[in-house]
Amino acid sequence: MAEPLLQLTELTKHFPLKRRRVVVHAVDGISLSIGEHESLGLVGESGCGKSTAGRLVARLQEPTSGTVSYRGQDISHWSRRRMRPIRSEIQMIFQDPYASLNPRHTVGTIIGGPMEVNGLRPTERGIKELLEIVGLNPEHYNRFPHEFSGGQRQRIGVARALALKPRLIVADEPVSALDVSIQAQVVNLLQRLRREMGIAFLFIAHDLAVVRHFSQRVAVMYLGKIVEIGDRDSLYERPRHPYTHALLSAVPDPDPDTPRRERIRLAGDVPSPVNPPSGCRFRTRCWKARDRCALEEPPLVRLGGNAEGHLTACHFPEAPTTHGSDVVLDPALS
Amino acid sequence: MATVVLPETAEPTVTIGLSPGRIAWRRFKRNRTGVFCFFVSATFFIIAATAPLISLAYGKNAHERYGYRLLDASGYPPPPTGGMSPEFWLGIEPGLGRDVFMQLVFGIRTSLAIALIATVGLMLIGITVGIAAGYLGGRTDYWAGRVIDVLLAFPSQLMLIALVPVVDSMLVGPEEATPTWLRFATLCIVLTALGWAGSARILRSQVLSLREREFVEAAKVSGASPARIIFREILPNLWSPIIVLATWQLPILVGVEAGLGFLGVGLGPDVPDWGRMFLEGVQYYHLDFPYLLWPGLAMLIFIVCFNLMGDAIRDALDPKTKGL
Amino acid sequence: MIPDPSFLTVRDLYVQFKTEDGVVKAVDGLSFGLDRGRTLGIVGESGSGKSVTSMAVMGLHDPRYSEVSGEVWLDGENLLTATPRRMEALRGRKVAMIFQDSLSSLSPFHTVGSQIGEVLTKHTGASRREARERAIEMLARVGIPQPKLRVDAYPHEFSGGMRQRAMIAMALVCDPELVIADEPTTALDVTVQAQILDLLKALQEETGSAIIMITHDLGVIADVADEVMVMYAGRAIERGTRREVLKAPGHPYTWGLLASMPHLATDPDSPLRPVRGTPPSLLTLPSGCPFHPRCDYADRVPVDLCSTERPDLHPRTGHSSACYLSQTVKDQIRG
Amino acid sequence: MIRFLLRRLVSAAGIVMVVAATVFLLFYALPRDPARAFCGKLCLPENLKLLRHEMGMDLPIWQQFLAWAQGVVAGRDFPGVGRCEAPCFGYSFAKGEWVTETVLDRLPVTVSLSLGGAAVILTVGIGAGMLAAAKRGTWIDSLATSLSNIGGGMQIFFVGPLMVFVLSDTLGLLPRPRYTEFGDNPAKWFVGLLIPWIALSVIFYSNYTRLTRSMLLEQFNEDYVRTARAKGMSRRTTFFRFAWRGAMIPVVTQFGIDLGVLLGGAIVTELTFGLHGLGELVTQAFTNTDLPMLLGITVLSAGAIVLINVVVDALYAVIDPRVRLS
Repeated sequence: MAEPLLQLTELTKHFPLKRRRVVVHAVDGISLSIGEHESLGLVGESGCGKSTAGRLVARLQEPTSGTVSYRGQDISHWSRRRMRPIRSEIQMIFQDPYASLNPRHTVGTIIGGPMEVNGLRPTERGIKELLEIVGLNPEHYNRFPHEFSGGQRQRIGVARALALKPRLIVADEPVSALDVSIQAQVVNLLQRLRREMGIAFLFIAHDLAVVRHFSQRVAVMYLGKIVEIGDRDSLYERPRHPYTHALLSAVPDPDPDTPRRERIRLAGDVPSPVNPPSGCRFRTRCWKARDRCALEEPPLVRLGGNAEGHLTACHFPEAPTTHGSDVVLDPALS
Repeated sequence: MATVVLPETAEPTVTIGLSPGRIAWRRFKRNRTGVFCFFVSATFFIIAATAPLISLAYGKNAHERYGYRLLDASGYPPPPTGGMSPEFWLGIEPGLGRDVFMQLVFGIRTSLAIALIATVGLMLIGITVGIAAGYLGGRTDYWAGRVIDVLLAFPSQLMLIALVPVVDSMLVGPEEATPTWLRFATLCIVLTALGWAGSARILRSQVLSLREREFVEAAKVSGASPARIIFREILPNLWSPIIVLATWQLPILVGVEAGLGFLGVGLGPDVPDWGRMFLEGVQYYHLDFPYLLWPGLAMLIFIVCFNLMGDAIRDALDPKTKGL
Repeated sequence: MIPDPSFLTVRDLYVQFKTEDGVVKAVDGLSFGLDRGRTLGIVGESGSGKSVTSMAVMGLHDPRYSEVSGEVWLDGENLLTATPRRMEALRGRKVAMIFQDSLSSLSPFHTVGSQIGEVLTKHTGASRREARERAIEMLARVGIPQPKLRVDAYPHEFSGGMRQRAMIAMALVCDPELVIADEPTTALDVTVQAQILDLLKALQEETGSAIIMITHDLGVIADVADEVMVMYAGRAIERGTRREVLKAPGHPYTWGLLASMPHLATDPDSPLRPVRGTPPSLLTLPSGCPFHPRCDYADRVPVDLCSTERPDLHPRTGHSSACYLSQTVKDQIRG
Repeated sequence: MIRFLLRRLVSAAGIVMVVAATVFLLFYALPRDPARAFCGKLCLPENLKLLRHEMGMDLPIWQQFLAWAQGVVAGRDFPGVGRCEAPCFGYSFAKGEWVTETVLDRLPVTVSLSLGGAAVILTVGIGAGMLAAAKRGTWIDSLATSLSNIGGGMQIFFVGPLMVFVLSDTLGLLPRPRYTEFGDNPAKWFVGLLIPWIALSVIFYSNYTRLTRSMLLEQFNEDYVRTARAKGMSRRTTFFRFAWRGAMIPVVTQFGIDLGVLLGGAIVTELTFGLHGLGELVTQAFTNTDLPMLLGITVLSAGAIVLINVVVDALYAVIDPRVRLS
């Protein structure tokens, strides 16, 4: 297999909490790789560490341990100066279309900024071209962010990321703040860019349906760990981890006639990442948990019957189907 | 057909191509109270700037003792107007018999000059410390915070009085007489030194929240240097709080400067000064109330108008406060 | 005027806000009805006027900044003409509301228990002790573990899902006949969203109250609504039962919403088909059908009708969409 | 809570010590020599030397400071004057009095002035603010707002004489400001301080009116106030039970600052009304180059300011359960 574009190995990020001598285990030893032109989806509930993982890849944060390798080089502790040659190759798209654009700059300045920083002369023509690529009117070059709607702002953010001709884009929940109809526009735009420009994506989202549309491979995170990773079809059609099952069963479906696949209602919320449960971190909400789950942490391995590259971290995996389960753990519903 | 994304069709209705600053300016222009107060405040500054010209036109200056012949035996001008006449518009000063109008005009000149310089000075320090503490964080932030804490714990009036002679003596030898320009400098320095902590604290918190904004992260991802982030990304967003803080500080400093004059640590008896007019006015007011009234009214009008203008600016910069 | 027989009837509701840029027509002539024990899903994107509608039904708009006209009949009583005192007596007792952001919508200064209990004290004159007992009972009913301990906790000590449960407990403590849930699950994770929706359904079965479920998510609609109303730019553009609207939608905007929403059953490799453009500004609505600038089929309607005349819903109940396209053309397009 | 208070008190003591040390250093940077000033015009060198020794001024600065600090904590002996028990702030050679005693003697004047003033300020300011917010948009609102704007432009050395001139000299409604011991005659104490209190409240109340009003209006837009309305709570209940608490936090902050200003900065006020409090004492100490007195009053004021801050922080936690004191 060719060398992956990006390789994360046992990547860990702990945030010390002030005053109290505890740490938040935001990301706790995740390993994954992204190949050239590939889109990897990273999904999980809020607080599972998926955004932190993205920020580690974009080198906005230093990992506590583990490595981020880009094209075979370990860049996890490189200084800003040393990063310079490859800085333009890893770009980021942010979640909040309002906070991610400086309200005091024009669209032209916002998109031209990264070019200036990297010693490229931003030309009006170049910027207008970029605006056209992302589906905005190039005449809006001199306007300010407040004159645009959320969806248009997100396109400006995409144009800024494209300005440096990146090979990898970390997209941190790029569509979750947008309205449904706009969301699809932006997903399609990103899809087109990926195909036409061959950009690889680390696509972070909480919406499994969107990720399914955008990524060839998907990793599911829970409390700082990857609990299941695999090719899209394999993961969505034959998930093995109970948590993946629960997530899939909770995805809303607008078709009232879809045959009911399964119904799993987990009790409660994700435990605090300050003090994650021992052993398997999902055991506190898992209907299959037994003593072993508290003692031993399940390794992320390929289970019998799984496709190649489909890894699951579970002692008592579910059957490879999305039909059948009907688990209710919520006391108010039983 | 709708597989590729089509260009946006619906145009936003906001006026096109206006920067947030220009929009705020438009909004400000619509506020009638604000504009009126802006002109009143501006008038004060014009009076201050053109005081010598006014003196020339009026035909009198601030030093000469014009009215001693009009004062009674104990040195008071004729009540109840304090000697107002077509010749002496606002009457004459008790005791020395100088022209009150000229005293006031030149007093405004000194007071506003000191307040303005001190405002600029303390904003500069406040901005520097605020940005340094907020952006660099860590140790810098910790020590800046402690210094601010201590400064804010000083009883301010007392420290102002105590600092003036200290700074004086640092600028000239102990036995030499203090020239006026030097005392002027001292007052500016002291007001600045004791006043920056509040602004620094507020700007620091602003920088802290700006630092976490995604557009700063976007700049970092593109490899921007800290200097570029501070000057290109953060500073442009600080102008609003800086303007608001400055318009809030200036009238306060006018008051504080007058308070210093009132306490006798002003510029000395030869230099017309708003504060010293109060000091004398308070001594004479039982018999010559107008002498206290004129500086009092002038300062009241200035500060109220400047504050109202500041409010209008604040509303223009932050439309969310509208209607409050 | 005799109201319709249904439990809740809203007729010709208009809500306008005066802003410095002009008058915003947030709700522009809206009519709908709802029976006891049923759930009406109101779906629309931000700015479509769905939340404004719910606030108008509750009588929560500040008359100084807004103008509300029309009729809101609840059980034979017009809420828009009711006295403030009467509205206070109805709110929380007969009509209750569940808000979107549970952190900011619960008072940070009071315990969860006291916020639930005070509804009871206000409307039934229950003693403090009774109110507390009932609050504990309600917390248990909405599935909050250790309700006796949690009753004295503050909202910020709860997780998002628990807060939303507490909010539901607060809304339901007086057994209201109408519950308005304004995006109750938007800020929550999918697993928690599913819990909350199930809980609402279960509670509705117990109490038989009517629910207005406001959401932007068609998936939520498909899960809980009996009837559906789709809103666009302050107007209802389609109305019908859940099945009618989701399976045989009659308005191009509803088509667009359905086509732009990815779900697990669609082909993941086919691109989504979003509505093009952006929603209009409520200050300057397009003439005619407010959707026509974004509509791909406006040219299939003769004589520029779409850009000149405003289409309306069929006034009676039943499946109806505010669109000039004839059924045959629609069938053609939908293939 | 107790741990929080302890920690804050320790850091407060630290800040006060830093303030004291700064004043100490500043004083020695002064171009004046207290010993020479005290010695008089015809001062013999050996007298000056002796005096310096008596005043402890022949030691290095840091030793002098330590001796002073030791006096505060444990008491200290003054050669030729006597023993001074802790807390000893030293001996004023200029006045020939113990600093602690003199300060305690003057303290009631300043405290009466400040606390009485603060009470009037709070009542008038918050009251007017609440009224303005409740009657938003009416003439009451406009009146309260305009009055507060005018108050914001006033200075005590203008309002004070103005009120004395109008209320006592012209109308004869109130006696001229004058301090009487509360214990001697409470009524006289009250009447004598009424004009200064009102004058202070004219200066300061505007902040509270504006703050209370704008904070209350902001609170009316809060989601949880809307929730309360949706529960059927009346306007009055939402006002007093929900909006009020959130609005009070910035008001408490402002009050903490102003109380510090009132206590530590009574100089101008006392001078304006001719009251013999700490402010007057400190100006005297300053002209007499009386370091012990100056230090004593500064430390007392700084201590008051820092203590008020601790109390304000603790109050936050009482008002808002989200504030954690750890």
